[in-house]
This record gives sequence, structure tokens and C-alpha cells, in this order.
Amino acid sequence: MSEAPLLEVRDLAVGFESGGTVARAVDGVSFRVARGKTLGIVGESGCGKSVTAFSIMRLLPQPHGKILGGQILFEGKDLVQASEAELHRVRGGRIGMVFQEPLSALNPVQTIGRQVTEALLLHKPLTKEAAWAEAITLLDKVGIPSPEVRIKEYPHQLSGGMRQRVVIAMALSCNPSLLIADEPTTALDVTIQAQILELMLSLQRDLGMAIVLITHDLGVIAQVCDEAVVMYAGQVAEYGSVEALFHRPAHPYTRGLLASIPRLTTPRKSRLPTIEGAVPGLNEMPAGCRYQNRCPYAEARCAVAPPPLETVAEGHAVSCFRWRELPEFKPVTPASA
Amino acid sequence: MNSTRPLFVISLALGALFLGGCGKSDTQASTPAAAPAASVTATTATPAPAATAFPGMEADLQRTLKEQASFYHFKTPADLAKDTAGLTWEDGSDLPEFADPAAKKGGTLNLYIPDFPGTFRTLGPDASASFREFLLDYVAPAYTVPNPDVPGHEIPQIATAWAFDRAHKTIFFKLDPTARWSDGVPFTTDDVVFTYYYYRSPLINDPWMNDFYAKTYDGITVYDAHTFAVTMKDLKPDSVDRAGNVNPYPKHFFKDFGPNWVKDYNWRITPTLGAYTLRENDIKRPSSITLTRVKDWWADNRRFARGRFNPDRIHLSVIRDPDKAFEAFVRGDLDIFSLQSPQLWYGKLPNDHPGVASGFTVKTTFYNQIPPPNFALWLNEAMPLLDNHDIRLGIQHATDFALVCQQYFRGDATIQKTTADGYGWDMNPALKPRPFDPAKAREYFTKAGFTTQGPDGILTNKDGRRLSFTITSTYKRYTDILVILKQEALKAGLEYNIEILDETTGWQKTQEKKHEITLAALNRTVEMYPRYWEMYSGENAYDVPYLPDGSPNPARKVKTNTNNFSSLANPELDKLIKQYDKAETMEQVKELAAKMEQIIYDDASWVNGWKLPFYRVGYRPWIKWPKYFDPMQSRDVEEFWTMWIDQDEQKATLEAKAAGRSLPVQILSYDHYKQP
Amino acid sequence: MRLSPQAQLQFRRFRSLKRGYGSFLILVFLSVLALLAELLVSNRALLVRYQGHFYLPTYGAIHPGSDFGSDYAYEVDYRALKARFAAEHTGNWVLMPPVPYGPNENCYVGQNFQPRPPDSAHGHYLGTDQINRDILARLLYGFRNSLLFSAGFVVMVYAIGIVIGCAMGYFGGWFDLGMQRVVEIWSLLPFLLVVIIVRAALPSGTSFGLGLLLFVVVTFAWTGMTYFMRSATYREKSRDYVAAAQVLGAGPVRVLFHHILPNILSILVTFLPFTTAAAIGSLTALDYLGFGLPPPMPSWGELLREGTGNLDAPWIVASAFCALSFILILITFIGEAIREAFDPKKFTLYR
Amino acid sequence: MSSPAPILEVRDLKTHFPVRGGIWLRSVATCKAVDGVSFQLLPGETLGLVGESGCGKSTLGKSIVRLLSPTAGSIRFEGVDLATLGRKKLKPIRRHLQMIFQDPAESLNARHTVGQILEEPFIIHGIGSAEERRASVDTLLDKVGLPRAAAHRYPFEFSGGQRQRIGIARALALQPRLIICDEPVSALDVSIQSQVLNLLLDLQREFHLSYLFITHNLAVVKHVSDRIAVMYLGRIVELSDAEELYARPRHPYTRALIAAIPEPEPSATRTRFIATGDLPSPINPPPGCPFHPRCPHATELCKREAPPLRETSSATSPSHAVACHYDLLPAAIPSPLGAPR
Repeated sequence: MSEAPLLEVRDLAVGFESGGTVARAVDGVSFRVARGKTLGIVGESGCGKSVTAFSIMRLLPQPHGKILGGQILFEGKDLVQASEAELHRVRGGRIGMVFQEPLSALNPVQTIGRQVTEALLLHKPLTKEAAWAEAITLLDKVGIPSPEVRIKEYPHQLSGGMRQRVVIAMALSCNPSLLIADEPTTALDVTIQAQILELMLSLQRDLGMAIVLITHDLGVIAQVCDEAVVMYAGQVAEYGSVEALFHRPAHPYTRGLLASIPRLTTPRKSRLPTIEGAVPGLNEMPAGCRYQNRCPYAEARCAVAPPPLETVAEGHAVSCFRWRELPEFKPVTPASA
Repeated sequence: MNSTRPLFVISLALGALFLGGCGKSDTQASTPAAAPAASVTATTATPAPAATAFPGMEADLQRTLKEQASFYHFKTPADLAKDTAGLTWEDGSDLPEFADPAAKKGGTLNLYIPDFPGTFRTLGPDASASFREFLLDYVAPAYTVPNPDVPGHEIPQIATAWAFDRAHKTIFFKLDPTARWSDGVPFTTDDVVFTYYYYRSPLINDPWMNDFYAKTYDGITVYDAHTFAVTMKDLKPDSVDRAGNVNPYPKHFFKDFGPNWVKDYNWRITPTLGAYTLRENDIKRPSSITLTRVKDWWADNRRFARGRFNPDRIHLSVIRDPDKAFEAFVRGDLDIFSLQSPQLWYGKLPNDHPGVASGFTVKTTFYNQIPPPNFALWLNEAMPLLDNHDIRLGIQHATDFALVCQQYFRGDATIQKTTADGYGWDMNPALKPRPFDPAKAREYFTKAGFTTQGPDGILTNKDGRRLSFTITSTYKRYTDILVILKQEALKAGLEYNIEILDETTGWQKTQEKKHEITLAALNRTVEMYPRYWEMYSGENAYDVPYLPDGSPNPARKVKTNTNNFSSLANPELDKLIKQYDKAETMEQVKELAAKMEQIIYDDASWVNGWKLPFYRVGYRPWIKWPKYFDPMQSRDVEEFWTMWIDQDEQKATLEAKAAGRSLPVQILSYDHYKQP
Repeated sequence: MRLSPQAQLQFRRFRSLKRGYGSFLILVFLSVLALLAELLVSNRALLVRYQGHFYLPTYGAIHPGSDFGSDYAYEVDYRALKARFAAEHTGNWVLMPPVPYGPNENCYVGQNFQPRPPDSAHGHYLGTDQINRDILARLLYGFRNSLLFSAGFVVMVYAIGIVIGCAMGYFGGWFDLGMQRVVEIWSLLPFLLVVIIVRAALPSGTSFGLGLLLFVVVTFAWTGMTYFMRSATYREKSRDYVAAAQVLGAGPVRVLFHHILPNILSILVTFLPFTTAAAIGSLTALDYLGFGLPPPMPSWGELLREGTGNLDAPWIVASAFCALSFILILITFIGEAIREAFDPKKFTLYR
Repeated sequence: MSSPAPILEVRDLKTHFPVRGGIWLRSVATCKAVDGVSFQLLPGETLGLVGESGCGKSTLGKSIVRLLSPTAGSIRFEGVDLATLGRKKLKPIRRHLQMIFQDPAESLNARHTVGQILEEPFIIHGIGSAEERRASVDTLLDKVGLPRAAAHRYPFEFSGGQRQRIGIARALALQPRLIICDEPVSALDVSIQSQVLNLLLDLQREFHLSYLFITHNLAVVKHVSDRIAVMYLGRIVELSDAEELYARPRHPYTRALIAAIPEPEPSATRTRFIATGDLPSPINPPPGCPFHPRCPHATELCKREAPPLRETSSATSPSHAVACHYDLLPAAIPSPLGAPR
């Protein structure tokens, strides 16, 4: 970690204004992404993972969303302070973005080719013909069969997986050093999801870009990422290498999540461990630890002040007062069968 | 000079006398509606349907003359002396002229028409639009026309002299040999013959005309190129007028007359004997048409023509919206404008209006003596309750036309005394319009069984029927009058519902006799005596009005498409009407009319409406008029064309206006012919 | 039915939008005034004391003149009666409304018809029209007619729109296809023109009252709402709560009225102001053209026409124009506020 | 299969939709969403129905509860064929046959309180007085672990998991014997998913319910099911005991599916067997075996002929049916779960 990270988010706070009050959707989030690595951000809906991603691109819904504080250092530049023009260069140039719903990310009345070339022309000094040729190469690269035919088609003529490939192609059009993928496979089928994840990993290998992968699926994190941030209620609960998180989770929430997922190895029809209760609403966040109402280990001090992010080991931090006191975690062993 | 006018004796008076620039905006709407009126049973005089190959006008004319030899007679000048032996030739020279011989010629008069004409024909479909007055009615001469100052006398136009053979119902005419059409062709009795052929031809698409010419005239006799005689079917007090008041058409121009006449002649300009003609390059479709005075008009110095038709050009702008037209007049773009309606006379152009106060507009009231449109409420006796005499009498006393005259017309209007005011004598001096009297009305209503006053103040009978009637009207602008009547009728416990319909629908409704009460009036031409058959005869009310014993036929059906608006059927009246239509002298006419008026009054299906004894106009101060302004029986300012333009004064006035100087205010009233 | 919290929230939002809510309150206030018009502007007395008895002539049956010692059988002229009682000093008295004129009343009987400028001494605060009727009275009663017309219009258009639109959306198929064509053809008819033609072609004997006019106008104006209802129903029908109800065994009527309708109510509410404005507009236009209410029913369109025809009496056109613009502006503000209050964007927070 | 009589027996069920086009909306093609599906479901049993989007699993579920009308085939529920029953005759049967929907936010009418929602089944079937209905609502809320006060609140005041509990309570109201669960946990967060799964399992035990459990999540379906049917393009391609299916998947598609599951276990690296290509459209399915364009083992036969669902004998499993022309030996393909990294 001696090398300067590609992206460093420091103490990011994002709020949404409604009816005069500001709800802090993201509160004090920090993490780093090294060049060429994949960082996963995982959490349940409403935990602020997408807001974090959109904040990096400075694409918060206006006029209600605001970055309230913190820094987003990308290639040494603070994007929070960056001007619109600078952001414009960064977006789609140095940072590519892939969205959850490829259909809504594509313009339904323009051909694939037009949209991909447009992305190319925006950031590269190319002639139209050259852009078109490059678009075909790109589509080929993301695994679209017979791209010279597909390039003339409209989004609705493609399947969901193909559309997502097009979106990825557009995101890659300018050789970004960072790809932000917001639930890129949630809308896709399992077999297609596997294809897309495979594609992203192979592209990463080829192009050497870093990826920030936002997902709610721990399985995807486990399969794809090098490091991961577990977010809960707008804050970082725990972060570390995937290996550490899945095998030595320090936060009760991480542990609860891992335990509650049915796996192929879980005994059939057995009761699953659960996390009781639900995430508190944005406007009813408790003082202190935000997980306290669901935490089986919560005690008085948890309600007083938020726990600091403590280092568990090199590159593994947790935000819990009692992480040291938790019982030993029994990792789920692979099926004995 | 309404030569063909008498044919449309009665036409719906869509307020022609009240609105419209120069008083014509509505006449055209009325005439076609009324043209297929009562008496038409479309028996045509000329046979030869046009289906078989038409041999051409000349051949067809010759064939017709041969076939109808009993109508068209040709004699020699020698016969004339024999036929007219003992008759007195008249030439109207004993009567005074009404125009000012000192009138100056020249200048342009700016007027407006509400629509661009649909044709330049003066006969046939679409021909009766307002523009026809400028081509024919007010401009083209007939043989003779009634003297507008001295009723019962004629003035010469194309005829220089005429003689009346009462015994043979024949009128002889000597024509002016100098008369020539505007294209220079001299006028002869060839044109006279053609004119009868033309009017009687089924090809003109006008069954009413065909019928009238078949029923009115028994035949014509030509003696030479400038002498002919007309024989009437019946002897009438105004037989001379009926024979003489016919506009001839130029035979040479109609050489292409035939089955396609309607289309072929739509836009051809008929040569005229009149003072004004239309030139091709003066037709500016769709915005204006200009008439030009015929150069060296043949009648320029004839008695009753001199001093008339003075402006060189008459510029007619097409302005569809009456409000816009009025604005154009106030601005100075139009020279003469009818100010008949009280809203205009008092409201929009009051005497203190800057345009009037600066002397730029002259306001003139001219008291005339003509039969007014017979505005009235017509109670349809074929409707339930209105067949009840007491109800009708009650309605008479519950309808406050006096207040209408006073409030709406500001005291200018008076109530019509009889159904036929304005013919120069009092139809029946004994008759007094029933006054508005709620108490008396209630008495009649009580007699008719309407004894209970409902919570809304409307009387009801024991069946719970409210005393409520709908007044149908097509006069949007007279809505206010109906509102007054409605409010006042409440005092008598009577409810009027007001139904304002557009002209076509409303006319149709009254023609189908589906109205309960209608506010309507028919325009009436200036004639010697009124007509009764059309509006009051039983045969225009029901198919079979009476049983053989003379009592009402219980199974009778209402007759539609007649002008008997009140479905009045009275055997005694019918008898009188028959006699009246055969009357040969004015004495008989007057005696019968008095009796008929009494019956109509007693029947009480006609609620006396209002009449105005004048017309009012505004005009520019450089437009001058004779001493008494217009003849006694003129209906509007353009009818006799007695005005002239003083171009020097025009120049001076316009200069004064431009300089912002005021001229003397002129609010004039010509009451020479005002009746007490 | 209790307001759902969503509806409560929407109502709260509506109330928080000052301009719209203020306009709403003003409109309600004016409507109440119009409904109580007889108490404010009328030629009937509010209270009459005659020979020791009290009379309240405002509502109900007329009092013939004979009731108060006059010699006529028609309705008492209360203003004259007031003057008479005052002169007699017999303890009888009459209390007139603030504006003692009726909307159809010829206020200067026997005098010329001419517009009279505002004259507070005589109680003609907005003057009289060209046939001596009090303009304030005609404005107020005309407003009432407009309101009644709009209310009827909204109710009928909504009823037809809901029934036909929901049926189209719910049953779909041939019924939907057929009705769509009907609606398309129907809505292509030039509305005002057709109403004018129909108005002219109506069988004779019909007096063209508010109800009949309403019927004719609605006959040619119902189509718009069906389209919104149809698409809304289609949308709602495909949602799982409808499927859930069907799985429970609910029939079409229950599904439509218990489930779908409450969920598309917000559309109806959002369209309410615009429908009302359209109704007022149509009535005014028809009256202006002379094809609306039968005379002498007070109406704004008639007043406008009279005013534009008598620009030399500017108080007529000014009264009608200001009143019409004011009401339409109020409705626009209300509509704007309702739309904003119902804007679904306000309720979705970014995830 | 000497076990008791099946509660549900679906035989050769087909649900086709006409694809309409042109102004007269003539049928221009047919979407064979469910194309000849047969299975049985025993009392108290859970049959998992797994497949990717567009495979027809939801259509199958909706056809069984007759939200959709099947084109052909029979649906015998407790001996009565539902496929052709009218709405009136269906109504009494609906009490025993209920459904849980995917998205609780969608399946609960936002305009009704929880109380109204839970009361509705009783109102529709005319059960009990108002008083009794309210008591029943309380009982239902108890059963699904929601406070009784919830009855007076609206769905949007609850979290996703709680809303799904309301949906489950509604399905339970009429004491059904079979519940079609259409992706009941797919819209829920991970931490909530297990709560709902536990609830469903508890209820099954308590009321001896049968579930047809429709999902795309292979881990979840394995957890809850006794037997699992894998659907592909409107047909069942494999139907087997749950453990057996994962241990010895026989259909190449099943293998691809299992291989594609991202296990939440970083050490579990698999030799990935990724099915290439896209799902074909059910409007225009490929001839022969529907999976052949994506199948690594496809032969000419597969392109020509559609394989029927056939029973394969196996020593370890009482029943294992597969629709494949070939008996692919377990060794012929890589094991879905590879060795630790």
C-alpha cells in the first residue's frame, strides 16, 4: 500500500435535503482503491453504497443531493472541489461507469453504434469513420458476436446481457483507469451474470484498470473482489481483504450477513441464523453505533458514541467497540460432499 | 324602383330596417327563406323540360312563341290605334320630382356589403344577395314604378307613356326609343318579349317566378319596336304597377341561355339600362367591388331620373362583421351607415361622440311612410292552451310591448295598431291594441282555468300545468326585448321561456309550426294595399281546416312551409280573404281590410309588436340630399339614389379634419312625411 | 373512508404550498358566497316586518303584493315596499340584502336601456349592463351557474371516464379496441362546433337549461378522461396487488372499485382543476357565442359578449373579464399546487 | 412413489400467449411461455421451481392459481381440474390455494391498511362477522410475527421484510393447503431474506403446507425444497430430489446454473463452466432441444429432436428425471464445486 492509491475517499458525507432537513445518507465513509484492483462495496439497500458511487462521479440527484464533507481523491485530484469542466473530463474518460439497468442507461432511439461512437468522440480526437471502426473493435472486445451487424441495431433489439456488454463497452471507450459498476449484474440472470463478471475480470486483466463493484450479493464479492467495504446505514462497518472479511469477519453485522445466507452447503430446511429487526430510517438514526438495535452484542456504550474504525490487521478495519470480545467466528466450511 | 320587388312581396324581416350598413345586410338572408313561401304550387307556364337537347335560345324562344301563341301576341302599329281608342295616355308628368335637379355629379361613394356576391346573375340561385340591389333592384329601371311620393300613381322609367284599358285588363306602354343597354345596344320590344320568356322558362330554376308570371299575366301584345301591352289575369287596384314594374333583360346578352344558364351566367356581367354598371377590372375578389356610372346614360335628363345616380363611382367594401363595418364608418372609410338600432344611434354613436361633435359625421333621421315589418308575437293556435281564446287574450294583456318601445327603443318606436300599418290609411280606426294590464291578464287566465299561483309566481291550472310558453326567435339582437317581455309577463303569472335559434333552424321551426310563440316579422314591400292570404288564411294553416259545415275539422293536420305563423283558421276570415283577392277597387280593398283586421284582432293570436316611423343614417357632411331628403316611401338611403357628393366640401372637410378643426355639428331630422 | 397517510401527506403538502392553498381558500370562499347569493345580492328582502309578523322571503315561494298590503298579485317589489313602509311610519320595515337587485331584474323600469356606470349610491357597485341589470348580481349568479355547470360537468365526465376508461383498461380485448376507435373518432369532432350544431338541431320545445346544456357538452367532452383512466387502469391492473386480490377470489367489480380506483384517484384529483377550468371555459365560450344558456340566465360569456359589444361602457367587459381571469388564475394556481403536492418525485428518495 | 395422493398434479400444462400485431391486433406469433409441463406435489412437500427469467416459471405459477388461463393440459388440485374452471367455481377452491408474490411493495395495496388487507380474504369469502374478522387479523399478525398494532398502519410504514410477512399472512388467512411462492425473497435484503425463509419453513411445519417455491436463486431453492424442478424455455429439463440434483446434476443446463452461482466463499474457486450465449426467446424457440445452441455437448440429434423428460434410474435417488438425449456421466463434466484454492 506504499503506492498512492488510484482513488481515495476520505470521510465522505452526503446528504439529501427534503422539507428543510438534511438526511445524511452517507456519513464519514473512507476507503481506497489501488490501481488494477477490485474493491467491492457491499451492503443492503439504503446503506449508501450507490450514493457513494454516484458521489465519486459527482452525479448526485439535483437539487436535493449534496456532498456535505470529505474528499474524493482520484489520481491525486479532489473531485469534491473539481470544476464542472474537470469533472467532464473525468466522467467517461478516466472513470467509466456501468449501471444496474442497462436499458435505462442506453438511449432507446439511437443505434448502439451512434452511442458508442459518441462516447468515443467526446473524449478522443477521432474522425467519425475511425470512431465507428473503434466502436466495432470495442464491441468485439466485450464479447458481442458479429459487432458490425449489432452496431446498427437499437437497444431494444438486444438481450439484457448484450445491453450490459454495450454499456461496458461505452464505459471502456476511453480506457478508464477506474470502472465503477453499480450492481452491474443484479438485473441479469445467473448464467448471464457469470458471463458479465467473467468479462469484467478479463477486461481488468487486459486493461489494468481498477474496479469499484457495488453489489448486495456477498457471493459476487467473494468471487470477484480483492478487497471489500461492508457498509451499514451510511457508514463503513468493516473493510478489508475479501479473504479476511469472509474468514475472519470482525463486525457483528458482517458475521450476521455471512451466517444468514443459505448456501449449497447449508443443511436443507434448517433454520437459518438471522439478523433481527430492520435498518433504521435515515431520519431516525440512533446516536452511537447504528447497528445497535439489531446487534446481539450491543451494550450501553454502543448507544453513546459511534465506534471508531479500528484496525484489526493490516488492511482490515472494523467499526465496533466489542470486536475483540466477540466469540470466535466459525467459517463456513466447504461442503464435505 | 323595385321592379322585381313585388314578386317577393313578403320576406322575413330579419331586421333589415334595423341593422346593417346602408340597411341591406340582412335582406338577402330573408328573401330566399321566404321565397318558397305560401302560395307556391309550382305550376309553370312554359312546358318543354330541358332534358331533351336544347336547340339554343333563339330557336327555343321561337318555338315557345309558337306554342304559347295565346300568351304572346304580335300586332301591327295600326292595331294600336284601334286597341287604345278612347284610352287616356298618362306620363306622370303632372307629379313633382323628388330629386334635386341641381345635384352635382361626380365623386366616389364608399359603402359596404356583408359578403362577396355568390353570383352576378340577378335571377336564379344565390342571386338575391345584398349585392343585387346595386345591380338591379335599386339601379335598373322598369317600364314604370310606383310614385314614392304619391301612392297610387306611377312614374315613367323606360316607358314614356302608358294607358290602362280596364275593360280588357290591359295596360299599354310606349317605350323610350333612346333607351339603350350599357353595352350600347338599343332597347326594343324584342327584349320585352325575351324578358317574359325568360321569367317563364323552367330553366331559370325558380318555380316561384315561373308561377308568378303564369298567374299574374294573361299575355303580352307587341305592336312595334317600342310599343307593347300587358294583359292581366285579374283586375287589381294596382294593375298598372303590376304590369309596369318589371325589369327587362337584354335578349342579345342571353344568346347562350340554356340548361347551363345557372353556371354559364354566374359571373357574366349583364348589360343594364340603369345608371351604374360593373366593369371587369373593378371586381376585387374578395375584398371589394366598384360600380361605375354609365357614360352618357340615356336617361340622364329624363324626368324622375335627373338629379339621381350622382356619384361617378360606388365603392363597395366587403365587411362581414357589422361591428367592424361600424368602426370603418366611424373611421371615415365608409361614407354612409345605417344607424337604425338604438344601440348605434344612442349608444355607440351618441350626439356627443367626438366623430359627431366634430361635425365629421352627420346624423339624420328621416321619417318615411312605408309598411313596417310586422313585428309581433305570433301565438300558434295549433299548440295546446294557445287554442284557448282566453289564454290568448290573457297573453295580449300580459305582454308589455309598450315598455319595449319606451325602454329599448327609447320612445322612438310605437306599437303597431293593426297587422297592416303603413299603407297610407287606417285599416280600422276602431281597433286599439290591448294594453299591458297584469290584473286583466290574470282575469283571462283565471277564466281559462289557471287559478293557482305557484311558489315561483307562475299560474297553474288544476292539472298542474304551468302557464309557461316558449318564445322562439331568430333575432339574437332582440333578445333584450324578449327579456323585458319575460320579466313583465311574470307580473301576470305567465312565464315566457326564451329560445334564440340561428336563422335556418328557427325559420325551419316556425315553418314546421312547431313553435308555441314566435317573435317574427316579414318584410313588406311598398305596395298599395296589404296581403292577407299568406299569413291568415285557413288553407295555409291546415290541410283540411274545416268540415263541410264550416266547423273546425278535428282531424286536421298543420300545414307546414307556409307563413301562417299563428295557424289561424277562421272560415269567415277566409271568405273575406277570397273576396279581397278579387277586389278590383281600393274602396273594396279598404272595406274588406277593416273587417279582416277586426277578425284578426278579436282572434287575438297576434300580439301587436313595434314599428319605427323612420330610418336613421349617419354620413359625411359632404354628402348632400334634396330638400325633403328622400321620397316618402323610401326604405333606405340608397333606394332612390338622390344623394350627391359635394367634392369641394369633401376636400374642405378632410382638410379641416386633418388640421383638427371642428365643423358645425349636424343632427338633422326630416319630418316632412312624419305622421301625427 | 379515512384518508390514507399518503393522501394526508399530499394534503399537507398542498396546504404548505401557500399560493395554491390560498387560491383554494379564496375559491371556496367565493363558492360559498355564490351559493348564498340570495342573501347578498337579491331583489327579495332578507326580512320583512309587517303588522307584527316577521317574514323571510329570501327562499321559497314568492309573496304576492297583496301579502303586504299592495294591490297586485305578483311578487312584491321589496324596494318599493321598503320605501312605502318608511314613509308610512307604522312600525313595518324591510331589510334588504347589501345589493338589493336581482340578476334578471330590469332595475330602471320605464327608463331607457343603457349601460350605467358603477354607482354605489344606488347599490350598483359594478354598474348595470345595457338592459339595466345589475352587473354584480349577474356576475355572482353567473358564477354560481358556472360552478354548478362545472360541478355537473366534472361529476359526469368523471363518472363516464371512470366507468368506460376503467372497463377498457380492465377488460381490454375487443371492448378496449372498439372503444378506443370510438373515443378517437369522437374526440376528433371539433367540440365547440359540434355542440353548436347539436344545440341548433335539438328538437323543438326544449328550453335549453343548464342541465340540457350540460348533457350536450358532456356528450362531446367525455372522451379525454377515459384515456387517462384506461392507461392508469392498465398500469394498475398489471400490478401484483391486483393479482393478489384475484387469487383471493375477488371479482372484477371488487378489484376495480376497491383496489384499482383508490389507486388512480390521484389522477382524478390532479385533473380536477383543469377539468373545472375547461368546463368554465366551454360554458363561457358557448355563452359568448350565444349557444349557451338561454336568456336571461346570468352567465359570464353573455356578459363578456355584451361588454365587448359595448366597449364604450368599459365596466361591463372589465367586470366580466376580471372575474373570469381571476377565477381561472385561482384554478390554475390550485392545479399547479395539486400537481406539485401529488408529484411522485417528492416521495422517492434516492436509494 | 407410494406416498399419499398428490395435492397438486399438473399434467402437460401449456400456457401460450398470442403475440398481436397490426391495427386489428391479429395474432402474429405465439409465445410458448409454458409448453408441456408435468409434475406432482405431495402434501407437506416443497417443490422448488428454478430457472432464469423468461423460462416460464412465473407463468406456470400464475397458471396454477388461474391468474392466467392455460392453453392446454390439466391442473388437478385435490382431484379437481382447475384448468377449465370458471371464476365462480374457482372461488371456493381459492381458499386452499394461495400465492405469495415477489415484491411486497407491489402486492399490497398502498391505499389499504394492513388490517383491511388481511380482512379482505374473509370479506371476499363472506367469512365471520366484523368482530371475528378483526380477531382473525390479530391471529394472523401473531402468526407471522408482527405486532397487532400493525393492523392500523399502512404497508409503506413497514420494512420490506415486514411487508412480505403481511403478504404471507394474507396468503395464510384462508388456511390454504398449497401456497405458490413466486420469488418470495428475491426482492428482500440478505439480512431479511433468512427471516422470511425461516418463517415460511416454520409455517410449513405448523400447518403442513405444500409449497411450490419459484425462484431463480439456486442456493435458496436448495435450502427450502424437497424436490427441485429446473425449467428452461417453458419446459422442465430436470426434476429430482434436491440433494441429488446438486450432487449429480444430469442436465447440462442444470450444471451451468449450479456452476454460475457465486458462492460467498472466496476460497471456493471453481472451474467455471459458463453457458455461452443468451436465452432464446420463447416466441421463437430453437428446434430440437431448446438448450442445444448453448450446450457444449450438443449433437445433430439435439438440433433435430427435443428430448422428453425421462426417468433415469439411479441407486441413490428414488426419482430423477431429465430431459436430455444423453446420460451424461458425472465424470464427464467438471464437478460444480471445485477444490479449495
